[in-house]
Amino acid sequence: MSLHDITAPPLRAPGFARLPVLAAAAFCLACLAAAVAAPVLAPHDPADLVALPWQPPGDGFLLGTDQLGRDMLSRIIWGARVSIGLSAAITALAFAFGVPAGLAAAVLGGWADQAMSRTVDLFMALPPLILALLALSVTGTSLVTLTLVAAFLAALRVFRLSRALGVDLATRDFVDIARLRGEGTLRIAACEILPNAAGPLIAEAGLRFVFAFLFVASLSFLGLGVQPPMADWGGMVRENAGALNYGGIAPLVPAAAIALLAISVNLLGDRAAGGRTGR
Amino acid sequence: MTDQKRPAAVPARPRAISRRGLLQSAAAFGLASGAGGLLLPGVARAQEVPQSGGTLRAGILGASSNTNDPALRQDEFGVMAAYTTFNHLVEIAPDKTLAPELAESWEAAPGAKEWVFNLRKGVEFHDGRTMTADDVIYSINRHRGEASQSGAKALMAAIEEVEKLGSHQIRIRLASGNADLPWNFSGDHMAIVPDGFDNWMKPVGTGGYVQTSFEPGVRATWERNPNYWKEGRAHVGEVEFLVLNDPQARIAALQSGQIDALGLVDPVAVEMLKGSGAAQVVNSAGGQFWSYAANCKLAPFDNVNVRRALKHGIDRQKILDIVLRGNGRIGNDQPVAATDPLFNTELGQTPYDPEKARYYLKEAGLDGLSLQLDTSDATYAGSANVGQLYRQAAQEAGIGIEVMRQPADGYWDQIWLNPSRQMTSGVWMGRPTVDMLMSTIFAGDAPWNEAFWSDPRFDGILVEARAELDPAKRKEMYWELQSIIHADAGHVIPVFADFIDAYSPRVRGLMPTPSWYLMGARFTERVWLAS
Amino acid sequence: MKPEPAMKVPLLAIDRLEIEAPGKGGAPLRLIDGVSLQLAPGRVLGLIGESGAGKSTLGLAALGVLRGGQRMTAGEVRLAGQPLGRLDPGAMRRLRGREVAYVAQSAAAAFNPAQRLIDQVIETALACGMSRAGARARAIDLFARLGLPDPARFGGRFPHQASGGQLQRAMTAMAMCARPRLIVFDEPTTALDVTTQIEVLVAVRSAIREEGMAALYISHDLALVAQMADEIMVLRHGRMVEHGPVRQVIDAPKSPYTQALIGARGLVRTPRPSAAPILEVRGLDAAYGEMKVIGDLTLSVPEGGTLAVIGESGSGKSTLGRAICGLLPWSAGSVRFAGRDLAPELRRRTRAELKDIQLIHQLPDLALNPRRSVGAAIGAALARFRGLRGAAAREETARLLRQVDLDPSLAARLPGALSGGQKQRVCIARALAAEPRLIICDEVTSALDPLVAEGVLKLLSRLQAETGASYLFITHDFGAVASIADEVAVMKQGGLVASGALADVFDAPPDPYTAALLEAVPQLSPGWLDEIAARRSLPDTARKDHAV
Amino acid sequence: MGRLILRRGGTGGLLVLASTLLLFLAGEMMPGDFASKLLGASATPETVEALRLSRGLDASPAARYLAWLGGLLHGDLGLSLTNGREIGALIASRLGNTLLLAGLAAAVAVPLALALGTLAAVFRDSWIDRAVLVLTMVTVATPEFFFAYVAIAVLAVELNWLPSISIPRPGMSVWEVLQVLVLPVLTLVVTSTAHVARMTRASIVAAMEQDYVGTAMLKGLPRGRIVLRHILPNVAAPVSAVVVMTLADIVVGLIIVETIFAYPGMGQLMVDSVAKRDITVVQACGLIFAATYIFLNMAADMLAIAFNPRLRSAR
Repeated sequence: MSLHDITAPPLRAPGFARLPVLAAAAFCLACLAAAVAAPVLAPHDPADLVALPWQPPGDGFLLGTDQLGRDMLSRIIWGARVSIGLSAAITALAFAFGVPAGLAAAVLGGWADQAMSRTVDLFMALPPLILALLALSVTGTSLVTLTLVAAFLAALRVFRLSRALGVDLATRDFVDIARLRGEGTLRIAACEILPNAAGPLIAEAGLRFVFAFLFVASLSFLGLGVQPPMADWGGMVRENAGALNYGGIAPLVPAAAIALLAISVNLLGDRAAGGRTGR
Repeated sequence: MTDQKRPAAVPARPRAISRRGLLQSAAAFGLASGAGGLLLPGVARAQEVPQSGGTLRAGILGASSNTNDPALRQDEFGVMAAYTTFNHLVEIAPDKTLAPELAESWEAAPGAKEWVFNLRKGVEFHDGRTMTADDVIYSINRHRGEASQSGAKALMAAIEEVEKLGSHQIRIRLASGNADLPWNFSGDHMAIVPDGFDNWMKPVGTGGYVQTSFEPGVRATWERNPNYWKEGRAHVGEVEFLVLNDPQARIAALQSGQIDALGLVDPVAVEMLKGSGAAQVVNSAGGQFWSYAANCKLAPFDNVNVRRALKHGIDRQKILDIVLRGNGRIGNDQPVAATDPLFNTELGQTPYDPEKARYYLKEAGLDGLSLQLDTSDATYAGSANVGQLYRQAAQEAGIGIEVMRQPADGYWDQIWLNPSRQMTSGVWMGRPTVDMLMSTIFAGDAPWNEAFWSDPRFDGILVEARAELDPAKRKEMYWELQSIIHADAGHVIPVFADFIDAYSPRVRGLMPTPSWYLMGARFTERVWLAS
Repeated sequence: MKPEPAMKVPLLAIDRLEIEAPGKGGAPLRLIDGVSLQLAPGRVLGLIGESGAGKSTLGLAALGVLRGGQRMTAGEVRLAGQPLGRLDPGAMRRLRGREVAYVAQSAAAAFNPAQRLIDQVIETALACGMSRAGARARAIDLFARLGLPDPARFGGRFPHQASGGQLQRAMTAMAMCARPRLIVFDEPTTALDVTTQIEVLVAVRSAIREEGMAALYISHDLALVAQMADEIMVLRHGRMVEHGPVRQVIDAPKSPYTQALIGARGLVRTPRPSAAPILEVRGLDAAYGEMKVIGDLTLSVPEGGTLAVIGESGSGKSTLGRAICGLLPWSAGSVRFAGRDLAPELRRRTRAELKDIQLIHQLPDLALNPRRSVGAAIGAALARFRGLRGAAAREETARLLRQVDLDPSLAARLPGALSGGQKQRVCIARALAAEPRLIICDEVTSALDPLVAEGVLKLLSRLQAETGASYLFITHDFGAVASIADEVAVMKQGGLVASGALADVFDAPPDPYTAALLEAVPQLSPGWLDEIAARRSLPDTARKDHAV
Repeated sequence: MGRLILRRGGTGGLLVLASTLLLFLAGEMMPGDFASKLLGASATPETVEALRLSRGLDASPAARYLAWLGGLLHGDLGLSLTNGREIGALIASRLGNTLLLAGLAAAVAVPLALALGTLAAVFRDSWIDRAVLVLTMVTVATPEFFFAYVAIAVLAVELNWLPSISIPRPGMSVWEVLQVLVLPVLTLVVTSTAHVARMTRASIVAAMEQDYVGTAMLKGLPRGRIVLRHILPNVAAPVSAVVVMTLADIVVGLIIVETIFAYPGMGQLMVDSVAKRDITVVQACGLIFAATYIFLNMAADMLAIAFNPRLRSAR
């Protein structure tokens, strides 16, 4: 119950808050377009040395050059492909496994739920970065293992959320009705529960996407992330960090790209979750 | 080169210059005529008298697994600590000659199979005991035998017997002649410790500094050994090593004046450090080189013309300019550094010549060539990026190179020296002697024959040269060996990378030293601090 | 009844008030549309209306408060002569608590769960400058007068340690503590059982009378308002429909809407001759985990007729419905349906058994999947039970919708686009889709406004006549029972206390509990509450309250 | 409540036990081994074997696991594979350092975050709220290593105000130690504040939607009193849980900060040991991290119980 004085000015028209959301959507779309159409959009081959290292922006290189003299803009565009693709893959995998498992645990209940939930508890009881460090040390770092490990960690959280949503929804009367029709667990989970859990799950997907993004960047820092010469934004920050000590701006470009995308996805996720203030 | 900046990368990733790199390099001493003409305040000038005292702080690569035991040491930390705490039988003098240290003199019997070393008298260990032949024999034998866990075990394998001839004289018998044997005792593994010593948390040596604290992976401190036997050495009052692994943090620490010395400086930082005036940068041209080894047992690389095409298809200058920022020299596909006295000065430089490369391909009966090049950060950081430069250049010559980036973990075990790979990258720190260099990499039975190349004539000359004590003959033979490698072997050696060190402005007595970083790892006993 | 005082200085004066909220399409939605009223000190005005009539909004406006997003667009609210719309926030704040106080529908949610009751009750009094000791004494006195147990120590409890009825009284005490001149009661007893409700009503009424306070009493239940108020205002869609003294509004309602409201209570069913039972429950035990809810229950539903199961919250009546359906397997006893024993577990029942027994829930909002269209909801049942798909299913859906008096075009809509009554009709249609022999109706009218509920009841009666289905009608509402049941069974704490034909049980309650229940059902006649209060030596009302 | 806490504690114990198994298995499965890492190029099969034998790696995995567990029960973490030192001694000072850094960061970050979150919630939709929103979004979206580098470049190198290396030396005064820690603490504060601030705001906003806050307003209480007496006590449980979880994240998140600032803490030790395949140290560090994490999670749950009058008074 949110109350206000009868004299208090009415809340701002909702249209006003739309600008940042529109900007966020535009940026996300731009990144997506960059990722999809990288070969068309990038002015140079991201691996080609086209000028001296760490040239300032301008002179045909809109965002300057990187530590090897490659075109920063082209690398950012191609990097979008790697970064976004990777995060999207991680998020998608996490949901592909986390949601069915979580909903199944919720609907099945009993020992199946116990077994799954306690296993997840165990893995969630361990710090994610440590888990990733150990897991990647065991499996070796490659794009595939990186994706799988990060997806596994994200799936734990997705499982918990899906299970919580599922448990809540499973007690709804319409689920009872479906059970009274004699419908099976799978059908109930898919037709009755999933559509109603979609809202929070979509918001969570945005969040997971951002976390995957930053997580991969952190792993890149520890030398376990995306490996050069592939251009991912986190790795580009890392590669170009040396310019900071010269007052160069090279690392700021990918860092800003990361921050902007994270913020944009966040904003959109919030909006998807409903309510401009509900964060 | 990106990652040149992280000579050590972060701990999780195998060191940029790991295993084949750092580990050997300690024992590595290219004889070189250092880079001349430095006009830095810190570079030794005759008129200046060294001052005593002060605390010398160095940023060193290390890990919590570090130990003071030279036999098991890892990382830069172990090497630097070894030369700070201990002495060795011989040392590489700043003038690049082999100088006596704890051995006053040595002599080889003809054939170089038997050697007698006369030890210095009156040298005291930090605990007050006087050094004798027993200590030296113990120190050598630690690296020999079944149970030895030492990194120098292979190096000492040729020794058949170490005999005590007197309280300060020993004799060493080898399985086969080796004119360069004394060089083997200059490596950091071969530190001289008291007979029976094994308390490595409190190391005892005869070196210029006595260790006062040691936190593995964090820091270590020394104070000057008041009874140091060497004249005019070990000037500073205290030495502190801070373990710094993050590339950015290392440079920042030097820039902000928190450390005085830093080895393994990223070429990218050189210009900035020089320009800022916050540091003196010392380049030491030495034997460190990068290699691409084409598999000579595998078609089409078994055809020498294909190998020649590969050698002409690489733009060495571009790699030097862009990746090393000029901090090095271009290579000529043979492993002896231009700074080495045995360097073959008459060998013509292979240029970047796509046309010629095409020509050689045609000679080999090929229209084009495509191959996979394995790179890995296990060699040197950013090796994949250097590979990209090779790819770009080779494209012009109709050679398609697919640059494979292999995970650092397992690169040395599974990719490198794997007879099914077409071309692998490697890095070499050079060796104290040309013989060691060639016998480890180029001899037909060399343990690390990365190009799977063998040439009976080459092998014969190599064995002959090893036992040859006459300098003129040696030189002739080694020149011949270099020319054979240059023309025929499977190696593309694009560049020799300088050892780059940086020091704070107050450090004096600096001198380019070709054998390794930080004045051949002996900076603690050679530099002094201006007040 | 007290004499009507002269209305010289109205305590509360609302003049042509208009309040808007942002609507869906951007056009504002008018919640209060030109309502005016005046309330003299000491008088009680009852506000009546169904959900969405604007009565709560009006009640809050009397405190100078609007809900999120709402705006006052015209008119004026004066409290004790002060124009609320033009005061600064501080002045407005000082009016609240001392001049006007508020009692909410759900006291359980309105109390801060982290604070002891006494601290919350005396908070306003302290802010008004009363001493702590004085405020405590006043609170304890109010607790006593409102019939709370152990008044001296009651305030030491946390909200979760008191029952719903107790909290409602504590909240009244909280409102009264600083002696405001006006209290707004917003459906204060709606969430309570009838027997609790009557106790709270009695206590509250005597307290405000003793204190001489004026009150706005908001309710959807005309009978209740008739007991509490001096005059009644009927609101519909934000507009005033009728306003007048209680007697006049009840005895001679002028507007058709009011007439309908009063008429809604008069629906009475002609009982059918008793038939053979289609469902027989014998010695049933059921439990949620450790908690036993039903013990040794025996009852039967006549074929083609209706058995109403009556009980207060916690009596186990809904659990009975779930057990019969198979949602909650029973632990002992048997259930015979159409001469065959039913398996306790759902998955051991045949499809025919599932088809024959259908369930309709209390809250259609929860019973319809918000993401499935009406057509899909009904279609799922058609496909499952009658194998109808495609065009046949669409035709049958349309027929069913028409049967429950809905436009067939609604089939394409999502439940969110329907009103509460429409949704309940969809649920009924969905149950009918199976062509069941028994429908379990679990409080199907409780969440609906009286007129809507009446419509649903009529529909159910008609459908029974058309389809011959039997009903197990679970409810706490006696009015509903009278209009649909042939037989009744009264449940208390998981067991049966009375059962029999409707007339037998209602006219001559066989046991005291049933009698008390019947007595507590609010009656329209304005003197009803007084009679009961007189009959019981009130305010001894604490006897059945216990901590939850 | 006692029973609840006991139960939660029991679960925590089981989780720690399960994590020992997990850590042990991870260690067993890690490719490469310390001996060849340690001996590097000069490794020969004999030297590797000699080294492995000397560290007792010839026993069966099960036997080693049980021995490890047995040692743990006596507080014995075993010996480092690479340098044979007591892990207990190796870790002791590191753990102290890590806790010091995490404690300092929390001491700054938590009050700051609570204040920001509360301000944003109380002045919802005002410029304060928006500023906090933007600030937290930016800090959440910035990789912490990047922030650390910027801080070093500006504060240490350019302005030379603070040391970029955070190695505390023996004999430093408290003031000097604090000075050395400013940059890592700052980095941690920036990266950890956002989460708590946003959770605080969300909790308060959710609490403000509760009926009892409306009641308090209708009782004519001043805004400050409503926030202090009616909102904050009710968000204590969720917020304290977030705070404790953030503590856990700070302790674990130190890995990156420690690496950059060369701070001798647990994270650096663990990363180091993974690289060197010093499995026993990895396991010990992992266990301590896991135990800390589990314990703090448990503490969060218990705080939630303690702050909830309903659970507090139950049994």
